Amino acid sequence: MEATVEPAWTVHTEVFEGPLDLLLYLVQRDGIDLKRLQVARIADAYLEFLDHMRDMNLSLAGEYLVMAATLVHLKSLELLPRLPTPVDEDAPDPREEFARQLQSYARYREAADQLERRPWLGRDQFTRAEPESGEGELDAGLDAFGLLELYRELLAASEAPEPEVTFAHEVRLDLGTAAMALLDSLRAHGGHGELTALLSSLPNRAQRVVTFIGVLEMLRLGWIALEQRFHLAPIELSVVVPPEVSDPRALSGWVEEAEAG
Amino acid sequence: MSDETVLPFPGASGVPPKLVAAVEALLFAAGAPLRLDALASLLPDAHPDDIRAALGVLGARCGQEDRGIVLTEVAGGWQLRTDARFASEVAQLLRAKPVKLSRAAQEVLAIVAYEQPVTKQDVDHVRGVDSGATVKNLLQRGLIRVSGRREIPGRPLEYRTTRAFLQLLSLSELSDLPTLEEASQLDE
Amino acid sequence: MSDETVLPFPGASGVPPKLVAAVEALLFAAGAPLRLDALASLLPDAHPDDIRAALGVLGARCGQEDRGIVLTEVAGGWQLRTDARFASEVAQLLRAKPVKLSRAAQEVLAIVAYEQPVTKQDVDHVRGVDSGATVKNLLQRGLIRVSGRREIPGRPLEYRTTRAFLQLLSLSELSDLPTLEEASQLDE
Repeated sequence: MEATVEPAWTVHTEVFEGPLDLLLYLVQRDGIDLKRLQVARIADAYLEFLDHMRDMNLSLAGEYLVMAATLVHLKSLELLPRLPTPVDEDAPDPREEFARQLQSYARYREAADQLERRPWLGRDQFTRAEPESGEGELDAGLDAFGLLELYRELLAASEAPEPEVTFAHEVRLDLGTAAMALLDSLRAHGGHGELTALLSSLPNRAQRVVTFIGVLEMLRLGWIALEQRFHLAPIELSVVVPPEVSDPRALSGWVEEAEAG
Repeated sequence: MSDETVLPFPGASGVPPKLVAAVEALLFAAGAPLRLDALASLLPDAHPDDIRAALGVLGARCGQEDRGIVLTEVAGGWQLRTDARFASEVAQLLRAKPVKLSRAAQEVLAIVAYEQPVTKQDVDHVRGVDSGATVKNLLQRGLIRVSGRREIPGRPLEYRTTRAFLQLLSLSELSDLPTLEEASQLDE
Repeated sequence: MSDETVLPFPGASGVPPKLVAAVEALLFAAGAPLRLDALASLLPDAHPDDIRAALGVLGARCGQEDRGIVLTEVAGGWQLRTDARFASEVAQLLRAKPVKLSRAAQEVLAIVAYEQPVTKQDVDHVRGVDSGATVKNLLQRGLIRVSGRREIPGRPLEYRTTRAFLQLLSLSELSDLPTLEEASQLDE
């Protein structure tokens, strides 16, 4: 552990992965022995480093300041006169816990270094360009999180509301059904209903458009009547033909015409 | 095999062993045939004649009894292939290799998983393309099932995911799926 | 590499040359790692011990200076890969950007690898910083996966490393990870 000749302030916080990383750098730079719990030395080095950062008007992430507060607290424990007997034998020394956390982080960092030194697929070694797909058991190719990410991508991509391309398709398939469903619904409510309420009860825009076209068509055929009592008043719908007269085929005929036109 | 230069004593050819190795590595990784000029541009320090000689050494060595790979000169260049002696074993291997779900199947599965019960129209709407064939494929594979009909005009079929779906993704129940909130928490 | 049997005179091993060739052909065709039992079922006439011996012969031969392919024991199986000596040439051929992981990603991966299953909170605690973005990145790259939920309040997601992780780091199985105790730079 040799002290670096570089002044500390040439190191920016961005190069550190967080306060623990910075602490390990300082521990190594100053040759501090964690086992001897030299918390005061660590705290001083850390606070001095933060001061340099502040002098250079570099902004510090919140966790660096939280760590500074923790270290000041630990240092204060060290400076207090020892009580003759510990208040609680079982209470862990917070300085020991701090040292343990730092050591644990150091171990994982070293482990990360060891992983880095292995031969990596796609960096050091390569496999043969994938031969043709097999015919065996199913492989999802993603896990639950991958599925969620995919779903989020799809949602983001489909922000634009209804795909207009499927519109003509829906008209052709559903006009008769949509109109008859509307008639049934009106009859179930005494033959009357309010247009906007009926349309807004439908699940999507395509269905609403199809049903609205159905309304216009049934109006033309004389199956229903529309009434608006005054400007901007609700539009009332009422059924004017008995059930046996309203034949959905009359509506599909209109669709064929529309297709031809 | 395709190069007739027989080199009974590999190493006696005067070709640097590392060049033979480099040519083997490149042909192995490429999969598709590589032309001599492609090899030459990837190995700028080697003289094309040496690369040709290295191909000769490699070909002679691959042709030996204890090797399962042969070097072939095809229209597009040079390619490593499995020795025809092992054609039936290789065919059997490919039959046992897993089938990967297509991107389309993954997408439909994602939508059904998170929006179930869904109709085909719902799926088409999110994906912006017709998903009929993919829905059918997933039904055949048992990853989704018909769970009922939606009570709207046309009474379209509704779909849900199956137990096989949970098994495929190593989930014990649907509530184990990560939620949208959890995904956005990780975004921060 | 993983088999220490040194066979200075190929052919002197007592393994039928054709079996070594068959194993090479199958590993070449598979691309992905093949398990010993998969090889055994594809080569029903060969005794598993002979197949293991054939893998030893193949591995020893692949490691030679004039060979560009290495035999790696990875993710529970055996895989042929290009020799790391030719990494830059092969990457150039494949137009592949070499795989890179940020320092943060390496740390999170190490923590997940040694402590699995872990929650994001576990990782945050060890590193002393929020690791959400890094966890998400590793999930997207398929190096870690959601393995379930921890049955504590909030039922946080638990993560494990994947087969892709083993393949990336050329590990046969998780127990091949170097022991964590060896890895302390602060303990004397």
